[in-house]
Amino acid sequence: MTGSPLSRQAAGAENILSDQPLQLAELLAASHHPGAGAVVLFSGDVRINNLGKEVAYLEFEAQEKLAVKMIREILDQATQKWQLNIAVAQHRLGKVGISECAVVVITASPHRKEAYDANRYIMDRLKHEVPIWKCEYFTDGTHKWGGNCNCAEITGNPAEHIYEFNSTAHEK
Amino acid sequence: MTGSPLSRQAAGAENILSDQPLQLAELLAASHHPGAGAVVLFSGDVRINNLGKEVAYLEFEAQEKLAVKMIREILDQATQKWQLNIAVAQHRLGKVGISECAVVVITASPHRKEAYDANRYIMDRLKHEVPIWKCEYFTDGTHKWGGNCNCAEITGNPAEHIYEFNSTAHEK
Amino acid sequence: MKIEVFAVLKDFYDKQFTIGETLKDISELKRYLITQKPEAEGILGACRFAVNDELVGSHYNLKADDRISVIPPSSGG
Amino acid sequence: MKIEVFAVLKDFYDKQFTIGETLKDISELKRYLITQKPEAEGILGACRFAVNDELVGSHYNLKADDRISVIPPSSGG
Repeated sequence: MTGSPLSRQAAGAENILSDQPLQLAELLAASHHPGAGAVVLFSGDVRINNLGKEVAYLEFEAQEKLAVKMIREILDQATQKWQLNIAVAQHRLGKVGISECAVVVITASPHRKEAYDANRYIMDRLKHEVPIWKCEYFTDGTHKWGGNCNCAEITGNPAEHIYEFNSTAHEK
Repeated sequence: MTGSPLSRQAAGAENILSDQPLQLAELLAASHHPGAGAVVLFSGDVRINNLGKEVAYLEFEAQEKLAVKMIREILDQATQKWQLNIAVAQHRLGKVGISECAVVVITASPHRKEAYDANRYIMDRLKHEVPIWKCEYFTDGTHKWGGNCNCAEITGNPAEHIYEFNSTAHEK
Repeated sequence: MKIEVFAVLKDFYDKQFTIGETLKDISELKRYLITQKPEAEGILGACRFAVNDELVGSHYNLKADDRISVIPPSSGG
Repeated sequence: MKIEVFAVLKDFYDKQFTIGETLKDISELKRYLITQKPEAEGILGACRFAVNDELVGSHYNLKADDRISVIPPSSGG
């Protein structure tokens, strides 16, 4: 969060990983900034259905130290690249129920294009790169470890991803 | 909001135009949906500076009946196009202070790409097409009617806009 | 017919006023408004028009009891 | 060295275990793990490795007291 002289971290954003429900309203309320004309919040919620089956709940696991470090780096890089006023991300760990928020990303910038683009970039890298895993528990009693990132099957390299976000900005 | 069988309007979203502070936390809390894996909220806030001058506050005015009708149409079209679970927009009228929210757009969909794209599309059309105007009051005592949309100077047609959102989807 | 103007147009015209003359269509109304305030010609060229809360084109035929909104370019959000 | 595995790898290995053998680098560790559980070869090919909470490449030289995380593809959010 040290990118721009205008940037800061929202209050309550210290806990990047949390086993408690994420406080979206508080995070959002803390994410307005006099220099920012645009605030974008993304909430990744647990859907009731996936792979044609009804989901009971998800369970998230992380390599916590590495995950926190990588999320901080992604936020810092996005802050620099888009001159953000605010960049916040939080991810749930443990059991998360239907319609609950599993991950939240908030970005704020003077104009709206940057806030949207940066938000998407952060989510995209978070999903592909950060060591957080979900296990889906279905109502039929089965469960399945999520494999959202199967880029390596295509790129042949676990460190090389195919991003949704359409930009060359992912090169580090 | 009649687009998808899954779609509905968030509670508290009835007042598309309001002269009272917008209740972002309540709107967001009402915008989680069991079928939606992604919720995107955009808040257009009043910035403290514009055109190199310090802003004291903004004042918004609308052709209210037409504005409400057009926002409903834009939300319906976005809901259809992206099969949204939820699409909500609210805009302030009257005096709005620094860091206050002037406009909020919330979109929810099964996957994140659609929620981001639809949100941006709604904001983009709202800014260009909907008869809402802002007057900026500066701390130096001057004021200026906003002219964010000057597309007609380029297109030669007040009904033809140049959208930020990169899509052919704007054709009606 | 009743006219209502918005935003920057209020610097040139009353917020609401009535026109007694018979004007055929929106194009003629636009010319009428320019005649009243030649300095508004630029902004009027960028305006849309609504009749009874519906956007209309320049060939819309005006009726005596129409309620017309003169709509400058938007700047919401 | 201490090994910790995550997510789907727990179907193949204990969550945490110790390896007494001397292994030169990450490539050798990967081969060792495949020997232990040949059915994990596919997923191991998609894994990254971290040593003491830092991502490392396959040529990283392992030390006896290293703490290694075996990291399957992410699926957060």
